[in-house]
Amino acid sequence: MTKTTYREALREGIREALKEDDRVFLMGEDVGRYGGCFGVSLGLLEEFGPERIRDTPLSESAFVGAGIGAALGGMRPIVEIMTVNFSLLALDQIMNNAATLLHMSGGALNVPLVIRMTTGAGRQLAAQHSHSLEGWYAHIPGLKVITPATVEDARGMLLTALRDPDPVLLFEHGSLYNVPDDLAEDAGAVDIDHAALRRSGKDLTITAYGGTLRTALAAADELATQGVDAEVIDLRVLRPLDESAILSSLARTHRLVIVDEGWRSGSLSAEIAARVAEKALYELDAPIERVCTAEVPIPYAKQLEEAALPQTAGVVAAAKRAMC
Amino acid sequence: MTKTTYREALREGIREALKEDDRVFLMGEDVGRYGGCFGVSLGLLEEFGPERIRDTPLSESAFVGAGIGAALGGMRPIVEIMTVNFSLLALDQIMNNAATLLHMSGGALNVPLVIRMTTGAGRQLAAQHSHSLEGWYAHIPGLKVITPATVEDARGMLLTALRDPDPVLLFEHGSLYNVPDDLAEDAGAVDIDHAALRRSGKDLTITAYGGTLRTALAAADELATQGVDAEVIDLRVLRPLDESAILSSLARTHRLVIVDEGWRSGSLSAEIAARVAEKALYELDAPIERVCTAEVPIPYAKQLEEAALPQTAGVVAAAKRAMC
Amino acid sequence: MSGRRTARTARAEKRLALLRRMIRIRRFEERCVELYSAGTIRGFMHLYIGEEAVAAGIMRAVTAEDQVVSTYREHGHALARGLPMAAVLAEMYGRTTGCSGGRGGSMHLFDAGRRFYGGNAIVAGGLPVAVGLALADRMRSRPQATVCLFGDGAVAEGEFHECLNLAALWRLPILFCCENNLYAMGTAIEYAQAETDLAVRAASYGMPSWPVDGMDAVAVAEAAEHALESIRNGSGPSFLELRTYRFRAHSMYDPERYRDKSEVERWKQRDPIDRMTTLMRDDDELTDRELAKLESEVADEITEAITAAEAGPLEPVEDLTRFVYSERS
Amino acid sequence: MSGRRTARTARAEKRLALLRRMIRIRRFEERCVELYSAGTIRGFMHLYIGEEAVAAGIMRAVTAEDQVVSTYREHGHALARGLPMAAVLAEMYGRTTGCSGGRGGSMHLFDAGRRFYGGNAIVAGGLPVAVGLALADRMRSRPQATVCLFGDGAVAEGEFHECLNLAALWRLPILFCCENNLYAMGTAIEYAQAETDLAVRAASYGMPSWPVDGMDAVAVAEAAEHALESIRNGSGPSFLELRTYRFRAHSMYDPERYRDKSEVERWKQRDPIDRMTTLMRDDDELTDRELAKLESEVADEITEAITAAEAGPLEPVEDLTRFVYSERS
Ligand SMILES: Cc1ncc(C[n+]2csc(CCOP(=O)(O)OP(=O)(O)O)c2C)c(N)n1
Ligand SMILES: Cc1ncc(C[n+]2csc(CCOP(=O)(O)OP(=O)(O)O)c2C)c(N)n1
Ligand SMILES: [Mg+2]
Ligand SMILES: [Mg+2]
Repeated sequence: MTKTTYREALREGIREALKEDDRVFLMGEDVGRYGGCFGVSLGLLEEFGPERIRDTPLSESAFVGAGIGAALGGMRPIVEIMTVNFSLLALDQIMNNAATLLHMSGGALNVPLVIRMTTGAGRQLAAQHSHSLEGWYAHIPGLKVITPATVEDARGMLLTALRDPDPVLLFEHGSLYNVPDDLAEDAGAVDIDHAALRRSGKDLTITAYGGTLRTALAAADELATQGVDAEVIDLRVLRPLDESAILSSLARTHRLVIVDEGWRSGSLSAEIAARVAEKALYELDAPIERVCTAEVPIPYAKQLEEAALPQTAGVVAAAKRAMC
Repeated sequence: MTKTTYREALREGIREALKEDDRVFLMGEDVGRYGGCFGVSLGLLEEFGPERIRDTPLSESAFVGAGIGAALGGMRPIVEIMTVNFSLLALDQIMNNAATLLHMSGGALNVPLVIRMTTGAGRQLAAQHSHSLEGWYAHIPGLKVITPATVEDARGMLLTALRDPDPVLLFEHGSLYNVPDDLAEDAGAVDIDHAALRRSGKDLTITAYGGTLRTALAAADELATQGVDAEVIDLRVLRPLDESAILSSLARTHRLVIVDEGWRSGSLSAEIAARVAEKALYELDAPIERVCTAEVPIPYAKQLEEAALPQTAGVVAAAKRAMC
Repeated sequence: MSGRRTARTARAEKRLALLRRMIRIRRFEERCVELYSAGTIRGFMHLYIGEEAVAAGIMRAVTAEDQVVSTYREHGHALARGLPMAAVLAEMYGRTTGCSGGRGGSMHLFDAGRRFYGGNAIVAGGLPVAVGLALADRMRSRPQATVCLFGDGAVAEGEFHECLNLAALWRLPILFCCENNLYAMGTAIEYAQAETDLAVRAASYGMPSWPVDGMDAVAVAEAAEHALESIRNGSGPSFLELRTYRFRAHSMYDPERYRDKSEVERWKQRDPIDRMTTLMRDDDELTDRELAKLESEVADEITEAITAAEAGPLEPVEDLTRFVYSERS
Repeated sequence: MSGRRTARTARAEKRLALLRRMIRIRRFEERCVELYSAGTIRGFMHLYIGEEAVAAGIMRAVTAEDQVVSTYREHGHALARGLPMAAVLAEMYGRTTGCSGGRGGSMHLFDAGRRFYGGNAIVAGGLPVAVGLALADRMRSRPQATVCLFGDGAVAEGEFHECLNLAALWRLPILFCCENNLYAMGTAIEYAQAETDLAVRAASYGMPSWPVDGMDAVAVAEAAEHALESIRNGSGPSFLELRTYRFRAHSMYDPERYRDKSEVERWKQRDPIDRMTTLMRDDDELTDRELAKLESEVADEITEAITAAEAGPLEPVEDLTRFVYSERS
C-alpha cells in the first residue's frame, strides 16, 4: 500500500493503458505541453511523445468527433475534455454519433472511445465552470457513464473502460484530484458494472457517487454519533445504473437518501427515486429524500456556492427526516 | 370556432407577435424563402420582409447566441432551431449563456428570448432525427420549457413566452403540425405557468404533454370502455413543473401513470415520480407506472420505431397494472 | 498507332464506367421516388439526381482501402462506392438485409467492410469522424486516405472550420469534397456564405483547394485522382469544391418555392449523363445498342434489388434493444 | 506655432490618458495577485499584465453607446471601459457591491449601464452574443458598434467561424478584436492554428482585417478608431489582430512549463507601459513628478477600492435562488 492522490492514480491508469496497448492515445486541450489543465497527464508527453499525447486546438466538437473516427479506425482513443462545461460544444458528436452509430448501423460499427472530463463545483469557479452534468449524460442510451470516487477506481476504471467496445464517459470530480488514499501496489483494472457498498448500515441507505461520496460518508459518520446506522452506496456507474444494488440495500434498510451534485429537477437522483417508486414502493418506510444542488447557476461567492451544493449537514438532516 | 391546424395556429401566433411588437423577429434556417422546414412560417417573409423573417446559415450556435445578444440589445427574437436534434450544436449558448446570464450578472442582464424547435419521433426519421429532449432541457435552471399540445396552446403560448423576461424553449411535436382542431376566433395569449386538466377521472391520473397527450387521451378513452375512469393532465410547462397540479390530482386518484416520449432513464417522468415519492408517498395506492421511450437510438424500421415509442396500448396496460 | 488506340480505349472504358455508375444512380433513384410515393420507402429521402457525376468521379478515384464518409444525400455515394444495390434498397425498406440492418433508412447507409461510414444526417457531423479516421491512418502509417463528402450548407457550420483547421494542422490524409449544389435546403448560397467561392474559404487553411465542374464526371475523377495522389504522398489534406446542382427537391417534402423552374431547366441542360453520352457518341465510343444494353442491365439490377428487398425479413421487435451496446461474445 | 503646440498637447494628452489606463490596470492586477495569495480573491483569475496596451487603446476608441463583449481575462477591459475599480474588486471579493453582485467573480464582470457584457468564461462563447448585439443595433438603426474581444485560442473554435461568417454576411457593425498573445493556455499558436497569421484567416470572410502592434497603445487606439469609423459608416465588420503577450501565467494555477523564461524576458523588453513612458519622456511629455503623481493617484484608487470592497456586504444565502428568473414587479 502506498499513499497516492486521485490525480496520480488517474495518471498511472493512463500510463498503464498507453504501455499495454499501442492503439491507445490521449488527445485534448493542453494534455501535453501544459501537462493537463489539472496536471493529470504531467510527464506523459515526455514519456510517450506528441503523437500519443496529443495537444489539440480549442475545438471540442472536432476532436471529440475525431476520437470517434479514430476509434472506428481501430485506435483506442482517450479524449480529454478539460471540463464538462466545455463538453456542451461536443454534445452533437457524443449523442448523435458516439452513442448511436452502433445501433444505427445495425451493429456494424462500434465506437471504443473513452472521454474523460472534470466535473463538479466547489471551487468558486462560478456559473460557467461548475456544472455537474454526469447524471444528465446518463440519460443517453449507447453511452456508459462512470464516476470514480476513490483512488482505486481512479486507477482502474479507465483500463476497463478502454477494453469496452462502446463509448464510455469518465467523470473526474475536480475536488478529488489532490485527495490521497491508500492504493495497493498491484492495483489495476476494476469492474465498471457495479455499484460498491462503501459502508454497511441497517437503518437507512444513502446513495452517492463521485464528488459527493465523501459528503455521504461524512454524513454517515455524523449520523453514527447520533445513533443512526447508515449504509452508503457508491453508484460508480451512472449508466447503466446498478439498480439491484440500490434495491437490495433498500430491502434491508427501507429508507433512502439520494445525494447528487446535479441540479435537483431531472437529475440522476430523480431516476433512482423513480425506479424505487416503480419497483420497491412497498419497501419504503419513509418518503425518499433527495439532497441535490439547488436549481441555480452556481454563484461565485463562497457562502452562496456552499449553500447551493450538497453538504454533509444537509445529508444528515435529510437522513433524520427519513428516520422519523 | 374554426378548424385550424396546429401549424396554422403556430403561424397565427407568430404573426400576431410580429404585428403587435416591432421588436419581435423570427430567425432560423429556412424560415423565410423556404417557408419553414415544416411550413410554419410560410408566407411570413412576404408579409414582414427579410429583416424580420431572417434566414440564417447553418450555424446553430451562432444564431442561437445571436438571439441571446439581440435580446440583450432590446429585441424580442424568436429563434427557430429546425429540430431539437440540431439544438445540441447550440447547447453551450443555451446553457452557459441564455440560462445563466441573469443570475451570473446579479440580476442585471435578462434574456427575453424564445427558441422554438420541433421535437419527437414517429415519422421513421431514424436515430439522429427523432430525439425527444424537452424533458432533458427541463433540467436546466434559468430556462422555461413549454410544450403546446393543442391548437389553442400552439396559438397562444408563444405570445406569452415573448412577454416573458427570460429565455423560453418552445417545443412543437412534429406529429402535431397537421392536426386540426377547433380554435376560438378570438384566441390569443394563454398562460404558461400551469398544467391543464384535459380529462377528469377518479380512478387514476395519467400525465402527458406535447406529442403524447393524444396517446394518453386515447388510452383514457380505451380505459373508460373497460370501466376505468382516468384523469389526464397535460403538463404544458415542463420547467418550472406545475407540481401542485399533479399532486392534487393524485390526492384524488391515488394512482399515477406517467407518459413521456423521452428515454426512460433520467427523463422528465423520473422527476415527476421522484416528486411524488418525496412529497406524496402515502397518497400512492399502487407503484408509479412510467410509459416512456425505450432506451435505444430510434430505429428507422416502422415496427421497431413503434415498439420504441409510447403507444396507447402500453399506457392502457400500465394503467391496468396500476389499478391492481 | 496502337498506342493511340489503347489510349482511346482506356478513355472510352473510363467514360463508360463513369456513365454506368451515373445511370445506376439515376435509375435507382427514379425508382425510389415511385417507391416513396407508394409508401414503401419512408422517413426523409434526399435525391441525388443531377449530381451523379460527383459520386461517379470521386468513387472512381478511391481505392478499396480508402474510407468514405458521407451525408444523408448518399444513395449515389453508396452505390458508386460499391454497396450492393439490394442492400441499399433493403435498408430503405427497413429490412434486416439492409446495409444497416434496416435501422438506418435512406439517411444512414453503412458498410463497414466497404469502409463506407454513413450516411450522417447532422449537417457537418461527419467531418470530425472523417478527420478521426484519417488520424488513425496517420498514426498507424497506413497508406489509405479518407474521403469526406458534404454540402455547401455544411461550410457555414463551426465543425467545418474546426475540422479543416485540424486536418491542415496535423497534415492528415483526407480529401474534403464539398458538393456545392448552390442550395442548403431552400437557402441559396449567397444568403448563407459571406464568401461564396468555397475553394477560397478552404485555401485559407493552407491546403490545396480548387473548384471542379461537378457536372463532368471525368473532370471530377481527374481532380480526385490528382488530389488523392498528393494526399497519399503525405502532403496533407486537400479540398475540392464540386460545382453541381440538384434537379429535384431537397427532400420529398420540399415544395421548392425558393428557386425558379427556369433555373432548374438551365442546369438540366448540363445533365451529367446526357453530357457524357453525347461526348461518347461524338467520339464514337458509345452506340445506341450499347447504351440500351447498359440501361437494361441497370433495369434488371433494380428489379432484382426490389425482389430481394421485398424478400428481406423485418426485424422482430424483441430485437429492438440489441446493439445499444455491443454484444459480448 | 500654436497649432503645433496644440497638436503636441493633444498627442501628449492622448498618450497620458493611455498611460494612465495602462498603469491602473497593471497596479490593480499586481494587487490582485497579493489578494489571491491571501485567499481573499478565489476561483479562477487570469491576469492581463503585459497586454494593457490593447485594452487601453481599444477602450479609448469606443463611445459610451458602443457595446463591449469580453472574456474571462477581462479586468483590463473592464477598468479601461470605465467600470469603477471598487465595483470590479468587490466582485472579486464576492460582495453584493460587486459589478455582478458577487455572483460572477473575476471571470464574469458585467455592467449593463456601461454596456459591458462580460466576462465570458467559455472560449469563443461571447462571439455569438456580440453578433446579436450588433444585429439588434442594425435592426434598430442605432449608430453604435459592438466590440468583441477574444484570444487567439478562440480562433480555432467553430463559433469563431460561424460568427465571422454571419457578421460579414449581414454586414453587422462589429469589431472583432483578437488578442493574440501567442498562447492558449499552454498551447502555442503553431500547435493550434494551421494558419497562424490570424488576420489572413479573418480576411477570408471578406472583411477588412489587419495586424496591429498590441504592445503599442497608440497604434491600437488608432487602428480601432479607424476600424470603428468604417463600421459606423455601414461597411460591415472589421477584424484586428492585436499582437501581444502575457507576462504572467495563464491563470493562478499555471506552472508555465510550456515556455521559456527567456521568451518572456524578451517580450518584457517591449512592456507597453515602459515603452509609453520612455516615448513620452523622450518627447518631453512626462516628467518624473507627473509619473509619480499618476502612480500615487492610482495607488490611492486601489486603496479606496479595497476599503470599499471590504465594506461590501455578503449576500445572505436566503437570496441564493433570486435571479434564476426575473423578478416581476
Ligand atoms: C446541424 C443540422 N442543421 C440542420 C439540418 C437540416 N438540414 C438537413 S439538410 C440541410 C441542408 C444542407 O445543405 P447542404 O449542406 O448544402 O447539402 P445538400 O442538402 O444541398 O446536399 C438542412 C438545413 C441538419 N440536418 N443538421
Ligand atoms: C470552450 C472552452 N474550452 C476550454 C476552456 C479552458 N480554457 C480557458 S482559457 C483557455 C485558453 C484560451 O486561450 P486564448 O483564447 O488565446 O485566450 P488567452 O487566455 O490567451 O487570453 C482555455 C483552453 C474554456 N474556457 N472554454
Ligand atoms: Mg447544398
Ligand atoms: Mg491567447
